[in-house]
Amino acid sequence: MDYDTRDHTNDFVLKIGTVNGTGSASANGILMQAIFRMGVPVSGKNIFPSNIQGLPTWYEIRANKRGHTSRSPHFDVIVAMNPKTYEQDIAGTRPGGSVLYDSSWPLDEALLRDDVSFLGIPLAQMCVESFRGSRKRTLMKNITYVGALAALLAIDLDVIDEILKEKFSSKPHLMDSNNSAIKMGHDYVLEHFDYPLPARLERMEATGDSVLMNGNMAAALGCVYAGATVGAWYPITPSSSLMDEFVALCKQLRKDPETGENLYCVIQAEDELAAIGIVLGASWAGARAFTPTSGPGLSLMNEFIGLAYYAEVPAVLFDIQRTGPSTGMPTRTQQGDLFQVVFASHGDTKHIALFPADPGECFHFAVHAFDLTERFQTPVFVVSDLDIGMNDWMCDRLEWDDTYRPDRGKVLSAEELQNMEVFYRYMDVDGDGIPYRTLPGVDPKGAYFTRGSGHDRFGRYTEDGDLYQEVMDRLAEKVESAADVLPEPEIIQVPGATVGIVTIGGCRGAVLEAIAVLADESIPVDFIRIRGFPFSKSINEFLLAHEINIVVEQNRDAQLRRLLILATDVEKKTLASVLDYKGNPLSADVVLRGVRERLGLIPVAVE
Amino acid sequence: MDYDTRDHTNDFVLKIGTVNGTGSASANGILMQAIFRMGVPVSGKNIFPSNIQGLPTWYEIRANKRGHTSRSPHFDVIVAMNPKTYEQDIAGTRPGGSVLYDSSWPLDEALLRDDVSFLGIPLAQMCVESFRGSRKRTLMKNITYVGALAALLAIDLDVIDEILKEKFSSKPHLMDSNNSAIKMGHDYVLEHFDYPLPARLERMEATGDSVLMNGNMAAALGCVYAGATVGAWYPITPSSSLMDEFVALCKQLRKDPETGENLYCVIQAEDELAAIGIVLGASWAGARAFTPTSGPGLSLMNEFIGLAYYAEVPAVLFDIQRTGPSTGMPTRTQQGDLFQVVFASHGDTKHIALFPADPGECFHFAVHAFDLTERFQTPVFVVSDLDIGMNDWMCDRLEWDDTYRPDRGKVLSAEELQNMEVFYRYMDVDGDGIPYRTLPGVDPKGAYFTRGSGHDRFGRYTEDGDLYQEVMDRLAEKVESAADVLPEPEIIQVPGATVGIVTIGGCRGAVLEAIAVLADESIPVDFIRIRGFPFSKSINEFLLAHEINIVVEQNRDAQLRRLLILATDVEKKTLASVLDYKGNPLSADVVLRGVRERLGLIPVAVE
Amino acid sequence: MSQTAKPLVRHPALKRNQLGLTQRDYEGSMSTLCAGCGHDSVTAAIVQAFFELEIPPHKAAKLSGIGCSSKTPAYFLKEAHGFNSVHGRMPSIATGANAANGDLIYIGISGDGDSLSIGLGQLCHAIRRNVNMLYVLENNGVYGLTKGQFSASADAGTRAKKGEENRMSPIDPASLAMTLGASFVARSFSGDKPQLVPLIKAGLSHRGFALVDVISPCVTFNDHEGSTKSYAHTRGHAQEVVNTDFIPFRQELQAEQGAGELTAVTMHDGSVVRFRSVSEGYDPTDRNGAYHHLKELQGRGEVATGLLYIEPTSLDMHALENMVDQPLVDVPFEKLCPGGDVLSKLQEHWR
Amino acid sequence: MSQTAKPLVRHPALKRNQLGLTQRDYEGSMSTLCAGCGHDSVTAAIVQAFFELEIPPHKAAKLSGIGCSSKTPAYFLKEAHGFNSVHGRMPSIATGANAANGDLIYIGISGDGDSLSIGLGQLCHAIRRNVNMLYVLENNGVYGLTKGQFSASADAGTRAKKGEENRMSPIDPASLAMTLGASFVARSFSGDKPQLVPLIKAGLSHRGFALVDVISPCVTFNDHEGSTKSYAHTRGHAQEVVNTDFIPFRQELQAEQGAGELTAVTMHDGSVVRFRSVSEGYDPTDRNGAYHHLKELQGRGEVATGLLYIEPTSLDMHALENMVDQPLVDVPFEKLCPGGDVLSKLQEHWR
Ligand SMILES: Cc1ncc(C[n+]2csc(CCOP(=O)(O)OP(=O)(O)O)c2C)c(N)n1
Ligand SMILES: Cc1ncc(C[n+]2csc(CCOP(=O)(O)OP(=O)(O)O)c2C)c(N)n1
Ligand code: SF4
Ligand code: SF4
Ligand SMILES: [Mg+2]
Ligand SMILES: [Mg+2]
Repeated sequence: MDYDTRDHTNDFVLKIGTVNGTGSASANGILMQAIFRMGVPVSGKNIFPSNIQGLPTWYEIRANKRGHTSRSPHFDVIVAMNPKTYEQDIAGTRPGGSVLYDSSWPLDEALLRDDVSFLGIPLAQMCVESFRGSRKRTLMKNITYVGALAALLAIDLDVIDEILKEKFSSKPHLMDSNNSAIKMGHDYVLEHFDYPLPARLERMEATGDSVLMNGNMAAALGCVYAGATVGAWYPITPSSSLMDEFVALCKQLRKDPETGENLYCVIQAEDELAAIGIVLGASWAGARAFTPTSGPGLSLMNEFIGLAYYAEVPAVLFDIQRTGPSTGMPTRTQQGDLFQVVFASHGDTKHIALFPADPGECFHFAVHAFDLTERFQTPVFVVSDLDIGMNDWMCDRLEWDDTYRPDRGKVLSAEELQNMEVFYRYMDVDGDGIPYRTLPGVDPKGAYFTRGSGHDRFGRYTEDGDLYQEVMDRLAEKVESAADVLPEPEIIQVPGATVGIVTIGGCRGAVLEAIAVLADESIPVDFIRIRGFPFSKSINEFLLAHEINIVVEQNRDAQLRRLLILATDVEKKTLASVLDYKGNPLSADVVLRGVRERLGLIPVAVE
Repeated sequence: MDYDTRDHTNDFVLKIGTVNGTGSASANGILMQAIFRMGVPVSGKNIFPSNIQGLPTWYEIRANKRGHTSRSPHFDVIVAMNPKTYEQDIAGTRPGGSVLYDSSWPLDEALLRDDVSFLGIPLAQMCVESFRGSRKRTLMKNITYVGALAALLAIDLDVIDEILKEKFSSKPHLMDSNNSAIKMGHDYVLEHFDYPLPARLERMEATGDSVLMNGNMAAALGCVYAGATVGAWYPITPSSSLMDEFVALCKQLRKDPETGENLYCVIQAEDELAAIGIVLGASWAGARAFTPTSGPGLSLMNEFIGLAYYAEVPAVLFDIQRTGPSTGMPTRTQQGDLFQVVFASHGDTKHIALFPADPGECFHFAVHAFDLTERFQTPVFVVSDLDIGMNDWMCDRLEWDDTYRPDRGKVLSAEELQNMEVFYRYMDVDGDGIPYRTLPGVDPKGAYFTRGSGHDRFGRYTEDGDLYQEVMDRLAEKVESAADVLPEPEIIQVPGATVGIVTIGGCRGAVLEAIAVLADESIPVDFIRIRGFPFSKSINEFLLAHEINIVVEQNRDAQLRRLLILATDVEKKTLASVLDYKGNPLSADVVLRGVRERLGLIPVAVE
Repeated sequence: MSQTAKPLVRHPALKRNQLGLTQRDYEGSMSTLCAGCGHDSVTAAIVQAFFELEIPPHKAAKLSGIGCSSKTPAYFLKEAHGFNSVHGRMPSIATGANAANGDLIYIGISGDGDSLSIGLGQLCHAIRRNVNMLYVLENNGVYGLTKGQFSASADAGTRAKKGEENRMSPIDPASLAMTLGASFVARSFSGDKPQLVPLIKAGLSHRGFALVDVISPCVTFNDHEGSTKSYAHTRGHAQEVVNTDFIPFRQELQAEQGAGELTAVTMHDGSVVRFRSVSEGYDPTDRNGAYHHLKELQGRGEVATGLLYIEPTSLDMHALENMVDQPLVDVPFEKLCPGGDVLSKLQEHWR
Repeated sequence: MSQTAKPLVRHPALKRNQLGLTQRDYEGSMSTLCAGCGHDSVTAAIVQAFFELEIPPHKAAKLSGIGCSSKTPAYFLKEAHGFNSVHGRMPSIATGANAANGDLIYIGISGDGDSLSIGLGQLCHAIRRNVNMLYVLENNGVYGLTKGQFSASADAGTRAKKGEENRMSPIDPASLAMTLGASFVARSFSGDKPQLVPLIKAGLSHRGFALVDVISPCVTFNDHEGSTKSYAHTRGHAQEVVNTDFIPFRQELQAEQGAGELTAVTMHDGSVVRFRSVSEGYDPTDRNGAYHHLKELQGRGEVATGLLYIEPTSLDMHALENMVDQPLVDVPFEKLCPGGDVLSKLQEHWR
């Protein structure tokens, strides 16, 4: 796909290449925010190494008036701050694009391209002259390129000024240096280059009802609003920030007004086995508890997940997927845990999973997950990934219904217990496969013995095959029944479409952008995005209604496709795959190429 | 199915109900062995509790002249030694059968049935009179019922005598008491009852080329013969005896003749995470290493299994399945780990698995597993279960080809390394997806850095999506290619069959027996037993060649059927299921009922 | 409350506590352990301790891992919730339950395999967090339920029933706990109920993690000649270093009987632990001194028993985490959910 | 051997050892750690130790878990096999490799998160088995690679960069190891190469499990004011208790220089460890005494460094398991497979 014939106003990609540990994050944040406040749809993708200092790192900002904010590799403007990656960064610039680099040192002739304009600014030199201290100089270099870009991209200086004011309201002493750095970069552009660039901004009104969020922050907020009180975790990228955010929010919102004591308990466990154990213990005792983790942690939780399934203990798990298998690429994204999530642990198991597409859904699904886990008394997974969890997304403002009250499911009160003849933990009293549970300390009548070993409907230990099977069959029925109350798939249909594109999670944006392009070429395709497992009937109907369904997902083994094959009536051969598992957020290009190949519009590329 | 019209000579089931911890095992063993030595096909199923002393336990012996030795619940003769289970044991006796009980205490009238003959022998009383010490008396009670059964079932006393001689050659002082106990029981029958019973024995010549084995013993022997030197484990029923047997064999066969030092190292790890870690470390260093475990242990090994897959480290795992999920029923059997085994660990993974049907295959597949894991440099699972692993099976005598030499796969020697320009660990030199590996300490040129984090074909750390994908695609190809060298399925076809019965592992016997019954009713069905994953072409062909395939397996979620749906071209709707997951070894009855239901020969039973 | 109804149907002869409950009301279902198993004696001691402490059974929570020992929570306090979790991971379950509801009295039962092999990491970290619970380690030197393999507490030189020798040195939970900064460490013997009961009572009243390591012989797999965890060997080598007496809050101190200087430590709840050093100069409030003494006895092949160390004023997890006194499970949703207005305010910063 | 070729291309100025190797030959790839990270200094000390011990690089095996510290095996001994395994599980990998090939020199690198949280159980059991390896614990009190969370070795009262305080007491690997019966325990500081190098050399020569706990500051997340694992704080509070000097086998003892009584311990391989007690009356061969001393210093907020404890004659895993001297990987298949005749004989008993 080639954007280059198009007008690039409010439609461009800016890529900033720096060295990690040099504090460019805040500078890049200012740029994102400025574009956003100018009312232009925008997103930021952080492509960072699994390292703390000294390696290449990139931040990609996409501004798009149509609201397409999935990742795009068509870089209009490159800010090349890292000589180690000059070569690849310059090579990656689209024809007609611009490269802004630090001309304090000469640029190697060999790297020059005549289809790209090179804008050299002696950033280091300027900062050495204007600021003191090496750390300060490094930081200001970043702010200086922000100033330069403000001129080149026609960013409103007032907006930047406003952002800086908010940022440094607490530390005014930093205000001046930042201001002068901005001005320095801005003035330099005014003096030396034609500006603004073709890739430029123009005020719009498209972000008024939106906010900038990342998924981990939103999920943490969901946990707070759901009334979760116990969180247990073991640090692991890319899930760590979820708990960091939860703690930060709790410090702000969950202190006892009188005593200043905590109305929550977050435990940094010794490992993931302990983290999930703590969650099970807390849920069993009656709290809403959760743990965020990623692939390796999920693998370690397998045994406990099986216990929770069989003993019917609630638990909310956030799997912020990263590139696997094994340690894999911890700072790259993927959707490789789908199978592990829904079939975790040995023996016959099946687990409920929710698949958010963006931070907004991370918030709402987090809340929903706590209701589901208590209602169905089984672990519930919120399956996110690094792209959703850690990147900066533009989403609709979050709304909260103050009438919401937690669905605690079938928990018996002391009174209810007193009025009962006798209580049996695993009896299917209501015929819906969901038994009643009791909490410790409430009433002697509610006492029962929770165990992962064979038990009958009365909760008694058993080695009797029939009694064992009775419980197992009910469990299967119970989990399957959740399909009816899980979020329905997002479906967008157009007249005359015989092809369906099926996707999941963060692939949404890229797929919709691709579909828009196809629509422009008047190739109609329908869209469905799975949001929960077990699958609802509507998914089955959608698939059966299309001659061919192309499943777009980010893993090698077509795990979503596999699940669809197993859990719907669709015939295998009508399910095609478009797979991308290189670790970066999905881009519309990949989807388009894949879909065109599957539809025989172009020959299949041999990689 | 009803056997009762048939002649019961060499065709009956004997069930002995005792209290665990009372030492009946050796008595029952004598009976098994005696029947075997009389040339009659026989099997023994131990139905024991997850407890050490005081709970009910049963031993079921089936003698069958046709060689059908899968479990049968049609009990012709019951030895009721445990009052706690009198009721269910008597109720379980087939009409026309006999119940032998201890008449030292009167039998509750209410338990009497007129379609069953009750043979009371005052065993306790007789033993109190004849022996000293309570332990001795308890043990001799067991031997006394052996004597009684010898008369009732027409077991040759010489055979028993021979067995006792072998048994107590080392401790002659026990010989006398055992002899007199046998005689005591035998004489009592001669005096008081008509004998032998309709369920009786008659010498045959059907066991000459066979031996009595359990699968764990056979697998351990396979490890010894494959040249495995390092074993690591954490005790768990029903896998523990595999390592016990390995150690016992090594003490006998693996001592340095001069020094008496060990030519092996078995480490009882602190848990299963450590056990698999030890195996990976040992394999990486160049030893053949293995670990036996069961469901819960398998769940704990998930993370390390993913490392082995991605870093391409050999490892042999024996999963002796028990009833799951979670702790489940540790002393009951099941085939519930199929999914967990082949898709273990987060991210995109796929694992090679072998599925033995009996102890004989446990031996041969164990040897094969070590060749496969070194050849393909990926974990290989031998998937057995409690029934195969711990019960007493009659199998063909094991043969060993002395020309066998281990297939170490592509391991480079110092010489080969010296003659190489340069060595790269993950390069697909031969185009078969299998790279070359080197062992530590062999040569500096072979040095490389093994890691579970992203790496390229050179073995270098990478976060580059293309380089990452190259390795991942090769891994997929590599594991898939194993399908061609895995054991082919066992296929038995008959003219005119349009129905195929697909099964796996220990279900074999029951399925073949059911097929024999159907054949008698001239209902032709074909048989295929899967022996390895990934699936070979022949499996695909078999399935496609039948209008309907009925998959018989021992788990709730039809896990084998699921795998067939995912990994073959067969259409889902042509795959029916017969599932049994109550925890006992499969019996032909269950298969027959299921198959008849699927074929519409009888209405589907609603349980 | 259902208890109040009970006395009516009770046999009048049975002694009752203040709650009107008899010792029977603190029992559980029939034990399925081997006749003579040490664990059953520990169960009996626990029943007596709860009865005497007059704890409403349903206010306790029983937790365990997997093993013969871990089965025992089914055999006491039938009116309390129990959680028989997975092997070696009970400490994390206890930690979570404790975080959710700090008002319950937590008793965890584990074995030496469960605690010192697969569960070692979790045990150490529960100690470090000073989770408020009584942790009873029923220590028999073997894996009973899996038929007698050596555990990590098996002493060097001890022999298995089948004869082979353990050559690795044991992990001693008591000295390990003291090294890790445990706030309450005791050791006893299942065969010594008079010593065990007060220790269990003190452990239940201690606010923080109370470890009671109980030598509890496995009659089936580790009670033979040559075993150092047999009844005989333990009787011969157990060395009481401190004699402990526990006086629950509300019960007036009886006149001090017996000789020897007597020290008293007051617990959070006002109960008092009184102890008399049997072993010359042993001070259970001096961590390093106690540790040293312990190791010396060990060097002589003797097993120190009694209250080995106590730090009555330690801060438990709830204090360390600065949590509200009210159990989190009782905090109303309204206090937990900030509501819609706050949400919109928060989002102002996200633009 | 490829080394023999090397000297030709080497710069003549570079000092060579007996193998004709220069220090460079013991280096690895470029470090990607933060400038000033303590771990890089430890790497340098390891390089020097191997160079001075004249160990052929490929006869060593480098193992690690996950973390910044665990990355470092890539930065030394490029000619040795390395295994960067999973988080906290390196000890089991080392144990297995060791069982398979006891002839290699095993060096494991781990961090405080890797060793004391997720890996605590494996570390303790590797110590108990006395696996023959050098275990270097690069201890910075935080999880570096995941951006600075407290680890279990963070001292009570220490503050994170963002200011919040750790209130739990730390797990001290040295006293833990001594309690568990470790046969070699040392502690040092990444900033003290003269002390660190001989300790690493002694640890490499020790037959059995040698733990060297190295305070190795994290400049990015834990080198600030208020941290007790910073360069400044460590310099101020490190207390050398024994000064160690290592003389490899084959090198003649130099004349003893300096004052103070000097003790010498001879290792399995004939090498000699000489040490001078700096701290009054400290005897690193007396486990309980050493432990006591260690704890006393700790009580005073001081960190004992040097060779804390050594038991040169302990039995390692190979001895405990009664294994042949020949590495199992070198035993020919013919000696391992009993053959067909034996198989038929065996089966005679199965009828
Ligand atoms: C993950 C896992 N591994 C292994 C087992 C098997 N297992 C059950 S109990 C047990 C050991 C119990 O020993 P201990 O804790 O000392 O209890 P005891 O029976 O001696 O009282 C083992 C290994 C298991 N249940 N789960
Ligand atoms: C199973 C698992 N959980 C979590 C992680 C994430 N992780 C990587 S390194 C690390 C901690 C490292 O701390 P430490 O061992 O002290 O090493 P340092 O970086 O401080 O040198 C964690 C939690 C992981 N890689 N694997
Ligand atoms: S096996 Fe041992 S520990 Fe288990 S119940 Fe029997 S005596 Fe007790
Ligand atoms: S983060 Fe800390 S530990 Fe990691 S490399 Fe940087 S300084 Fe070292
Ligand atoms: Mg035990
Ligand atoms: Mg660290």
